[in-house]
Amino acid sequence: MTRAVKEAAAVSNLREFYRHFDGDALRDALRRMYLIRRFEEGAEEAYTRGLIHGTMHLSIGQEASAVGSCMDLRKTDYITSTHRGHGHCIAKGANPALMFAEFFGKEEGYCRGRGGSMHIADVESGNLGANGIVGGGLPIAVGAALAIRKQKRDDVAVCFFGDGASNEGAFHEALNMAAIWKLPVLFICENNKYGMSVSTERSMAVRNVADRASAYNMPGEIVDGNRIEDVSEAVMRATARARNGEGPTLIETKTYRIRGHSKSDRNRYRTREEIEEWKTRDPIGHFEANLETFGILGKDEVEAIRLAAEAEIAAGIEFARNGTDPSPAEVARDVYTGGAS
Amino acid sequence: MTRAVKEAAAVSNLREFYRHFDGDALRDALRRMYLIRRFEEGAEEAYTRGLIHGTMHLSIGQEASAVGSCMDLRKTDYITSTHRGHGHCIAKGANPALMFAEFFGKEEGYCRGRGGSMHIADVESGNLGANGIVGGGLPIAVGAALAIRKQKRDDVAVCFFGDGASNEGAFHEALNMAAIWKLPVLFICENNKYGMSVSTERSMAVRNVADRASAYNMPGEIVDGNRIEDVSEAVMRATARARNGEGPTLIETKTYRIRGHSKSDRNRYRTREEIEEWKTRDPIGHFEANLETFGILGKDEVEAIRLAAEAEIAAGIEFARNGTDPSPAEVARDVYTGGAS
Amino acid sequence: MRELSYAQAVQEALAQAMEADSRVFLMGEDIGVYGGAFQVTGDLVHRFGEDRVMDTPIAELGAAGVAVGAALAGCRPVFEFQFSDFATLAMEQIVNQAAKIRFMLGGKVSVPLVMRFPAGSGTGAAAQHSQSLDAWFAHVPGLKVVQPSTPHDAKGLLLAAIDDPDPVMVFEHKLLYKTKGDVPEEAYRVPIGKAVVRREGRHVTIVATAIMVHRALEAAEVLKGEGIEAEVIDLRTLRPLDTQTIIDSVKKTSRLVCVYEGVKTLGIGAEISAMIAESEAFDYLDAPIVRLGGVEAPIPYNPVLEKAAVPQSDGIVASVRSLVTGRI
Amino acid sequence: MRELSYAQAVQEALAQAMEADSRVFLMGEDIGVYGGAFQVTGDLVHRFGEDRVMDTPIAELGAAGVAVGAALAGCRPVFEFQFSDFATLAMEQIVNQAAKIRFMLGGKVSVPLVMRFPAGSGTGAAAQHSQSLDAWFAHVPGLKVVQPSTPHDAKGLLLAAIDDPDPVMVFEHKLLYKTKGDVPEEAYRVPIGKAVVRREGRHVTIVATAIMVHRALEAAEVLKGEGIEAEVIDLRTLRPLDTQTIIDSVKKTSRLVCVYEGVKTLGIGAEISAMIAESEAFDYLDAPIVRLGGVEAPIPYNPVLEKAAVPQSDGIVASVRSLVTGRI
Ligand SMILES: Cc1ncc(C[n+]2csc(CCOP(=O)(O)OP(=O)(O)O)c2C)c(N)n1
Ligand SMILES: Cc1ncc(C[n+]2csc(CCOP(=O)(O)OP(=O)(O)O)c2C)c(N)n1
Ligand SMILES: [Mg+2]
Ligand SMILES: [Mg+2]
Repeated sequence: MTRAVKEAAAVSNLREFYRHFDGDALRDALRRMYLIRRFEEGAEEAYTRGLIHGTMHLSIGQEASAVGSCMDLRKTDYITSTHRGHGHCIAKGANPALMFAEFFGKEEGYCRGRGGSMHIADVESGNLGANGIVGGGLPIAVGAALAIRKQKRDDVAVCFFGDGASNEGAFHEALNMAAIWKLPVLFICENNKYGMSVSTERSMAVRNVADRASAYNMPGEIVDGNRIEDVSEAVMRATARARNGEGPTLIETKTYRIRGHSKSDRNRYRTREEIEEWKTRDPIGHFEANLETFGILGKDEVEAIRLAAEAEIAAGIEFARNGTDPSPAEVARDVYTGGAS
Repeated sequence: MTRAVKEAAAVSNLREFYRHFDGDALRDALRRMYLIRRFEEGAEEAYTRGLIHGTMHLSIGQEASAVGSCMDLRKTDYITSTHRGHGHCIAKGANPALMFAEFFGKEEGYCRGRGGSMHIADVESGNLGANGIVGGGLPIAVGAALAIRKQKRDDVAVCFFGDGASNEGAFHEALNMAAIWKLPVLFICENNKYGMSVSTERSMAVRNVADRASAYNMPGEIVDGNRIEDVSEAVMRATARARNGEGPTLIETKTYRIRGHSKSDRNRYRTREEIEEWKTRDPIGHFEANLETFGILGKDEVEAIRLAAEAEIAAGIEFARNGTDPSPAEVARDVYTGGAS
Repeated sequence: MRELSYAQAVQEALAQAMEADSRVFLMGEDIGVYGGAFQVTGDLVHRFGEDRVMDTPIAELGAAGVAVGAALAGCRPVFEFQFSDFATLAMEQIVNQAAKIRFMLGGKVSVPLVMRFPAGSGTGAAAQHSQSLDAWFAHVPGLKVVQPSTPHDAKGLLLAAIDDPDPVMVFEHKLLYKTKGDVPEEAYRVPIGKAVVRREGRHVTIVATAIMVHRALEAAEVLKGEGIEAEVIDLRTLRPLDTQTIIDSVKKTSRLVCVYEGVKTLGIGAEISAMIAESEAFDYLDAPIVRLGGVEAPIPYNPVLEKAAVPQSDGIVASVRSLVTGRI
Repeated sequence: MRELSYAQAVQEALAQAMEADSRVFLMGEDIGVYGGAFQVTGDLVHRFGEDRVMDTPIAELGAAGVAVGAALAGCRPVFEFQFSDFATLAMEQIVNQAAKIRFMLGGKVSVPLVMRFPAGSGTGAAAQHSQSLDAWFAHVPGLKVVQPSTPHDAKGLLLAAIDDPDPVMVFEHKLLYKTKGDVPEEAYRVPIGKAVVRREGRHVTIVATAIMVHRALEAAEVLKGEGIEAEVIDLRTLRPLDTQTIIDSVKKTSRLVCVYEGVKTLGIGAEISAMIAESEAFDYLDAPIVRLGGVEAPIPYNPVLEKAAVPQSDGIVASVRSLVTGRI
């Protein structure tokens, strides 16, 4: 059997996700998950070594949610991201080298060194930006979806946010407007159980963020956020609805951040056991195992993808370190479009 | 039969409302409804004649909601009110003469002429104030309920707001906090079908504001807001729950404002027929008819109550017109408690 | 020339902008069939349809964010706050997002957003509906802030704001909506960032904004009868400030009075005064710089108090007189 | 005397206030078991329990409103914003409600509310986590605004704020949290509304706030070597302003430099400058009034740019030197 035929045979019995995407797409998804993981490990190390300043929020453990959400998106579809936004950025198509350049504060960075981790963006690939304000991206995504409608495009806007963000008024206002105007927007809540130190049990009176969808007469779907198939299939259903003019969807991906909230976290609000337990549900391990079991990728191919990701990350860091420092004379540059200040 | 016995006999077959309240309480409720109606008619006339400046929002048609909500409250229970707050103020026990004094901008007014209609308050009777900001009172009521809890009182805080206000982020944040902390607060949404000119059909994707209660794991009750019995019984159930430590309730009173939104309204967003239709469901007429049918009040007694209310309103306007004008030299008075500025 | 009211001038600018550019649309509370709380949008919804004159729910933060997102994605939203006071609910989107996105993203995007703020006191609407918060916005890099005082400028500055690739905040004074003035029919622009001398004089410079321009001009007329010739500058743009026009005037007159409705402390006059005190005009100053701003209190409901809370023309006359007298 | 860090001093004030008055409680995001984003509340939750050290959901507007309501109903809430930038979400409750309720209700109630705002740049947290918005609050009658620069004042001003019957906004600079200084153990108060002269001098007055006080003192030390004696005033309270202390100093030195981290335009220095320019001190001025404030841009992420965006001590030295040179 040729590889293509083997793939086809193996795939025919499989669920939608493995039938919808071809081998290249699946390989690319795994590659992106590795890129995210290694990117964040690399960033973490650089931060610890004092090469990157500020703070950063790592999404290690949440890669399936980011990649599964973006796999089937077009370049012209928008995403809005969060303070925990590295994964979304890579998943939507950004170049890790240019992200590192940003983290190192270089002119080559996506934001010319002005934004850093919390404002990482790649407008070219449709990422309108991470956001330092919890919930800040919610209405912005609705606005992008409104623009799509006005421009008569059939693109969608995908809005990432956390469980904690769903307690902000912006969540309520954004979902309500998206619903009454039936806009093509997906609200993807990455519920990692905590908003910083506060568990969802303490911050909301319902069990699931998706339970809130009914207040907007909007479908609310809950998926295992550590299984890329589950995430991706839910997102595909929701994008189809959205492109079809049927309005917004709220999807809740149940996941977990393995690292602390940010670099200052002492993990006082959760147990070591909980963290260890979630490590056993690693989204990359899960996906890899499936790809191998279903005969879609061999061990050697997986290994090659991993190594390539590692090499790309190492090269990206090298690229970033050699980047150009902005000049202090340009501190007030790009405040206004015309250049006035 | 003595009157008391007659009352008792008539009442025994009646619903809870008529059994819970004695004749005095029912008479007082009717009196308050008349006071509200006449107060607003008087204020409207004074405004039209140029005696009162600014703007005002009349609640004519919504009297049952205000009075029914406050009938069973204690003086130490709090209410927070809205821009359409005259009814709540009178229902909670304020003196219309001092309200008029406020509208006429006099020192004798509840706010010494500094607040006017939109900030009418009577802290003595537990009214923490109307609010010019739609949704502004929602979190404040939750805070008052938190204080009640901290002070180990079994009082409640009753928060009035409109259908339009339920689209504000403050609504979401306030209900969520009340729910997670199980605070003794009642959220009473007076759904009069419009937020200014925008109908609930256009401003929310669910049919009822009460449908949103499930997002907070909170009971959501819908009542006919023009029937004082319905309102009052729902409120009594909710206060009982709240005093008992069982947490907040969302009550939606379906009602209608007969007058325009404010004095600048040209009623372009609704039909004359709709207004006429709602006039036939007058809450005062309904209550009066019931009181008479059930033999609780005679026609003559009703008449006496109405006349007394009219006399009280006329005297109140007279009192107000003769009030003291604040001195311009005191324009910055009461900005700070100590008097510093 | 044709006369229009200030509100009509704003409406004409909106209509012309929407006609000329399909990316332009309006958002706000009750701007559709109601015509806006101050009847500024009037019947535009009937002319342009509900998609371009969009009533929003009462949700200022979210709606402002929708405008930001639409601007980022290629539209040109013009957002009406029903009262400028409600901007307090949307500062997050205005200040953290609209004003900063371009900078934070290294200049890769623009946010062509216009927000209109009916502001000021005098309508008896009390403390939560009468604020003048323009100084807050003028403190924020990334925003531009204009404040037209005439129908002519209301139209021209708004059209310039809609053209502008960056977020422009337009403060409209509620008491001016019904004032009338000459307004050309064509779609002209008044440049953002340029003050204008409304009246020439040589004894004192009065820099005023919005309705205070008219009170300053009234005062100047009275002062003229006393032999005091006041130069009146209409600031028009609060950010970026037209420093040169003010400096030139002060160098000529040697005295400066700033008149504005916002609270005196840290109102726009504080900036004008400080700018002059550190400029080349400092050496020309013959007298202290006087500021007449709102009193240090919320706006009261009572109409007499309400008037006492902000500068009136007799107060301007008295201040200028005592500043100039004996020093001419 | 015993040394504490600024963060410890704040924490001690909170603990002492809670011990002394059962009405006092704390609200904020992650102030409980997490100990606060800047570890200011630390272990207080273990000492006082979750009812008095309340973690709120991420809902700044609502939580601020809860604090207002609790204050109205007899409590004494002390509210922590995780970063001062997030106040943009709560301006409605702070400005329309907390600041105005007493006035709007004719003096019938008070709102004894304290809000704490970790503010300022220097931590690499970029444009949405580094703002200095203190001037906005100082523009609002009904609020009081303090900004301690030392551990001693951090404790004393906070205790005074908690005693105060009106809403007091406390701006704490993030870079100061780890700085140390003498802090008495007992519960003392530093009066709101009083500036303090940190260093006496006769050639120039430098009025500074928060971390700029330290940079100004460093600059003064350098300037001393050049024969320039700078008087350094720590403003401490932004509203109400201690005008007399500044006026007296300027009358002595004849020159004024204001140093603050907020954006230069309409930052607190604008008010200080304008206040002096209209005061009796005007006639004593020998030179323009100089303001050193934040650049007209959001705070950039890159650390070199971030430093360049706000005054540093060498910049203060250079400014003072050029102001004074040849004029002593
Ligand atoms: C408006 C606002 N409030 C608070 C913060 C501080 N903060 C940053 S992330 C975070 C927790 C967010 O929780 P969640 O939305 O669940 O996202 P997660 O961090 O879990 O990915 C908090 C409180 C902020 N950045 N913005
Ligand atoms: C924050 C805010 N936004 C807008 C307004 C203007 N406004 C005043 S009342 C009102 C309608 C409120 O509708 P609803 O809550 O249903 O109350 P109703 O007027 O119907 O009693 C609006 C838009 C306001 N006062 N505050
Ligand atoms: Mg989370
Ligand atoms: Mg309504």
